Amino acid sequence: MEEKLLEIKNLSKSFGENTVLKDINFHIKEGEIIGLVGENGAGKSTLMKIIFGMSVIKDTGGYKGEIKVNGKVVNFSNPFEALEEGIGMVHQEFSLIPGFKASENIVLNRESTKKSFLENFFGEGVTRLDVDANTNRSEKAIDKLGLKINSEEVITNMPVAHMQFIEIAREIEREKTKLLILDEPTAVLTEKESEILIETIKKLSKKGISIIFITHRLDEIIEACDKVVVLRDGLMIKSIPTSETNVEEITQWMIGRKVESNKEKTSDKEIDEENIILELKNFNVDMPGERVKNLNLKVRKGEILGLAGMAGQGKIGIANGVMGLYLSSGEVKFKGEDIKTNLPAEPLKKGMFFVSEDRKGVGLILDESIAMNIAYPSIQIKKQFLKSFGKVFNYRDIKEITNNANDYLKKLKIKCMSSEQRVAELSGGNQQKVCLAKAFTMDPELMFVSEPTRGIDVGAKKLVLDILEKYNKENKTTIIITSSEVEELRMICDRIAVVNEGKVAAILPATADIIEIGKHMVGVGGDK
Amino acid sequence: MNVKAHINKLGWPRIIIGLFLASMYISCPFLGLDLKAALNDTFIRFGMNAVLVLSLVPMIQAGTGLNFGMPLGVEAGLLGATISIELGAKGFNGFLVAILFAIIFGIIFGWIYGLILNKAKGGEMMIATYVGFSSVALMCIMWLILPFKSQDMIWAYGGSGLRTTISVENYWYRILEKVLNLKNINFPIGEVIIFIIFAFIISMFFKTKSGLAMKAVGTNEKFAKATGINIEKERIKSVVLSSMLAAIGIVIYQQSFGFVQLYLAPFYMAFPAIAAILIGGASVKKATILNVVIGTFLFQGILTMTPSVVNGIIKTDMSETIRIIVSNGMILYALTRKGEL
Amino acid sequence: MKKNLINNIVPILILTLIALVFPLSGLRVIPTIQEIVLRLSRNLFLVLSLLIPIVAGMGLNFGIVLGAMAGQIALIFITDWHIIGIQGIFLATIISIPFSVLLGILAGKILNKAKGREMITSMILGFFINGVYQLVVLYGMGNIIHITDKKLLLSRGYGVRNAVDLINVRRGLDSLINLKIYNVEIPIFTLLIIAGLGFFTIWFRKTKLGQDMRAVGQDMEVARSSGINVPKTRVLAIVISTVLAGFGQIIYLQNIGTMNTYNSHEQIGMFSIAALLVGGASSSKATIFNAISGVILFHMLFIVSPNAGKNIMGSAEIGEYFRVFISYGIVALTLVLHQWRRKKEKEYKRKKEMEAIMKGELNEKSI
Amino acid sequence: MKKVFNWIFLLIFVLILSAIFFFTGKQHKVLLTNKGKGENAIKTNVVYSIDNLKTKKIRYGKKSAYYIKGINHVIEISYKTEDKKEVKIEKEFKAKISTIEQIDVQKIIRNEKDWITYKKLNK
Repeated sequence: MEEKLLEIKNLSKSFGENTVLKDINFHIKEGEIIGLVGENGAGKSTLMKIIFGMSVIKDTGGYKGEIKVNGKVVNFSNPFEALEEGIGMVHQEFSLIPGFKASENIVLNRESTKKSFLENFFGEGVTRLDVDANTNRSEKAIDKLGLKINSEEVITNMPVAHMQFIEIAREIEREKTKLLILDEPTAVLTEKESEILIETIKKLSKKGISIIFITHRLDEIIEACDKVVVLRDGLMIKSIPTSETNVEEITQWMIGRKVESNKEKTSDKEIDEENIILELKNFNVDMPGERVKNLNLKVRKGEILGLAGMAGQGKIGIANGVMGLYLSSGEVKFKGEDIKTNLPAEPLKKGMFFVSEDRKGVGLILDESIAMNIAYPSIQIKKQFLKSFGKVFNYRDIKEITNNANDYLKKLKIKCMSSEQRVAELSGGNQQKVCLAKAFTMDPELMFVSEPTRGIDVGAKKLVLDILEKYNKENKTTIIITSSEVEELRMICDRIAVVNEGKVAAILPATADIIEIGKHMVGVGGDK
Repeated sequence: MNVKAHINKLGWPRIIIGLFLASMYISCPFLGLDLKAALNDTFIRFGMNAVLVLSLVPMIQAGTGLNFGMPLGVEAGLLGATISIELGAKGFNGFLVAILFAIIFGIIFGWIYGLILNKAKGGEMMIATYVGFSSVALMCIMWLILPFKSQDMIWAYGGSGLRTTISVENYWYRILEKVLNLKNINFPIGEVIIFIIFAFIISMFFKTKSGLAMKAVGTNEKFAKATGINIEKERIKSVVLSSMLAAIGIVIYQQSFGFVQLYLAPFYMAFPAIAAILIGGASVKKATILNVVIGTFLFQGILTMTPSVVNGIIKTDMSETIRIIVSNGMILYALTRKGEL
Repeated sequence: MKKNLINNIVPILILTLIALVFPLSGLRVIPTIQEIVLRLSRNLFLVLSLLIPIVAGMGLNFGIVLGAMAGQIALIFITDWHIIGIQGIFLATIISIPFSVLLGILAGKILNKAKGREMITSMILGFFINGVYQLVVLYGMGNIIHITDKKLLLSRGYGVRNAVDLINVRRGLDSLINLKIYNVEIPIFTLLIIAGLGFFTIWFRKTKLGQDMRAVGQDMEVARSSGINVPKTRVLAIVISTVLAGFGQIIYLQNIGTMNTYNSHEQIGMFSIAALLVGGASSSKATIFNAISGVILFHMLFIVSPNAGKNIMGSAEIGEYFRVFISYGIVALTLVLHQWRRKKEKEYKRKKEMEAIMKGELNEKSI
Repeated sequence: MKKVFNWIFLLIFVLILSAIFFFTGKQHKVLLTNKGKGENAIKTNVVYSIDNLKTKKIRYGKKSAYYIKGINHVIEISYKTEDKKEVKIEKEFKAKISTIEQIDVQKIIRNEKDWITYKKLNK
């Protein structure tokens, strides 16, 4: 009965050798709400980028397959063409002009203007804005959402939720908009605000606007959507009406892959459950996109603790906060001793170390040699590798630095020409090993390792994990690993803490069922 | 590496300027100019300016940007020189006294300047320029009211304050040569030696714990933070070091030049020095001793050679105009290069 | 209240300084007012030409010296052609436009390559173009560019003299309509032109292009994603500013009556910017009121300082240097304050956001 | 397309405007001579002004220079005849681009033709 508004046929996309999407097939009818779910890296964002015509896609060789809008095959080379065809998108980051009024934002670059004589010379630019008309149009758009928001309010004075609505209003203010893509619109909202948003979405769909709704909160999917599309590893696992499924099933589809290849951790370590090395109490970290809110966590001495969670839920923020790289507040106790927050030197001196998820940005000085990179923190914090000259100048001891580096080149099998090579020239996996060597040189009691296997090839992944496991065993160093790949965590961790919405949702043994872990990750773990 | 990569590494401006300078040296004999004297001139100016150019290195390395506020350090050097003359210290001792006071004031000024720049992270260069300018104006007042008494420095008849130019003839003019007993040789050996000493100290400094920390702040601030380095402190340190070197640099300049120039003279001091280091291949974020040497030589070479060569060809002195175009063009080029910030 | 005080700290400081020093300067009121009116008519146009790039988020446009040079080249031509009086001024204005537009486009393109450090780049660009200007005027004019009036040239036969006498266009605008109130001469026509520019600025902000500039100024990324041509908008802002600066320089020089060929433009950028900042503007926000009050305060300082210096310290020189110190110091101070305030505001905003989120959490729990 | 047309129109307008400014604002030098030839000469001092500007006096046998602006001008001269009667004469004349206008006052007084000649400026 209804028209197929958007139809996707055999869609595939690869970046170089790396296939991110394979044979995706689904369609959206007029006024339908589709939920799109999948783990990080499942291909959600790539899919959206293709539909919205982001130029990255064209720049990386386009896609295979077919996209039809209203039965017509399209191939957008930029988002403006997508907008022309009636596809609007609300991105995860706010894209509003902060100092503008809501109404000015809603009609941005589509303002109604008054005719002007000068137009004949300078074009549209010199026409005066028709403020009343613009306000009118904005108010109409806000009305369409069924909300009461003052369109004269300046964005900076608005609550976050209203900003989200203004963005949606901006998209539907376009006459043409028929399909709206919402990327994690509820991520910044409280539960109550999310409910209002879902109500709004439903209202819009009744008015004939189709919606693709991306969220990691599965209960919202069930609540709002007509149909859910599940992606995993670039494949479309399922496309099913929500009325025919439930949260548990969806979770299984999302995460359920290697359930069979379950190598369980054989723990022969003696870990004293009472011996707490690190304790976080009411810990907050203001890391953009990875906020930690009132988190409590106890880490046992000698264990490998895994931090799992969906992207943006705050698991990355924990280590960054403890190490003072982002503004944090709350209590941090290390070996029973209070650690001052926001002073990066403090935790380092006390014996903690952090292998950052941002290898190239935080972890390394790309222009420096391997040897210097490894030695840097030890020189600065532990005053190692220094020769003194008349007791005044401590200058670096090249010989020792090189020796130390060569040691690790061998131990960690870092592939390079020599320890004098610039790290920028190394592969991702070897760069990661340099980061680890740097950490090991510091000989810390507790190590944070964030996303150690991100962006490195399969063989190297295994190596890196083995190195960490071995180091933990041999040196009794407590390791806290943050990773988006639960499977990895299950391989080497003793316990896994699932972080959701900035808090620890659950702490499970590594032997726990992967579905169980997954459910905590999507916020439905508790209500069994 | 093929030719293209080599060229890219060197950078077009450097090649063009290098070739331009070489062509000028080559054309010397045809225009009836004395090549030896011309080269000598270049070397003398190199000796005068090298330490001033070197003074830019610490701040660039620490990521505090091009030191457009160099006049501040220069004022410290002027204070050192005037105090030394006031004390009547002559000869090499006088020079040392001047350097000593220059260092002291360099540290004080630099520290305040560093505090200001830390408040202005991200907009350093603009603010540095104006801190430099206003320090010159402030010191102009100081030259008028400071109680200097030396007959060699105050106006002979009436007039308040110090003279605009003070001769160091009776104090430490070309003392670096005199000390080496090289009075009759025109080559600035003393200046070159002292430059080598300072260059060595600086390059050694960047191998110490403190220097390494400073460099880390400059190359990757996030890395530095994660390594527990106190970024603000390192930045202040770099500014102090730069100001101190600028103060020393101007004293060396004066002993070679023969005069202490007060009042508005230091106003535009920063620009030629910055242009020189950029011509030498430095960028807004990275500078080496080699950049200093090459840059100072090329820049001063052009400054000394163009007037005589251009004059030889079209009988016009265009040196000032060429200086303005070359130095500011070079800074402009550096500021607009992609991926610099 | 407190925020207002901090935002206007610079004008308040200067005003206090002037209020304290004025009685000691021994200046009489009426001549001082005359002087201020004169300087207002002389400088305000130039200061107003700075406003549009600020709207577009490009900071203080030191590149107005480019416009000033265009204006001066136009003046050299009309002086050479002996076009005098009001016609001379208008013709110079027209001639300056193509030069200003070309230089403005060049400046805009260069500044697009130096996003985030527009101010220092525009300043260096000013120095650089000054070199080119010297090349053209000091070596090209009378050589390659034909100059009829040999009196304009240096004795060597080419290159324009250091001072060009503008006696024939002097006060051409000012004296067109002139009013005298209480012995204070008011150049009504010039002030009308300046008012015209004021209205133009207000009108411009309300146009589509003005709105685009505001958007670009606040968030380039968002502006781009909404389809605004960001580089073009930025170039336009600079072009408009440069053209206006060209006019401003002509107004300035017709009032003074002589042109220092190689210096008149150099200080213009600096002084105009200092005046605007003294009026309480910052590199991201400036109003017409800032411009007017800035010119008045800054030039009060000009007038008062040397006299005050003489009377207080016994040396006019000290007062003069003090004024120079203040004008440079003010720029440094406002830039530091601005940078620092922006940092604080950002921190404050994040803190508030965080608090709001925490509060939201608590509310949820209590529901 | 319409915009291009408009711009051409505007450009022409500005050019015309510039031309008007150029011609009406152009400064000219006028050389006046008060020298008679032979017995026809009326030996008298002449007071004159052009366009009602400042009045100037030329003694007999002297020259005088005057700067004027624009194209159309009126010269007014007055002198005293031998019987001490004051005579005023008004004449109109045009200025030409890149010339010096030479006015022979004597010829005006004697009401002869060709009292004005144009001398090309040598470049």
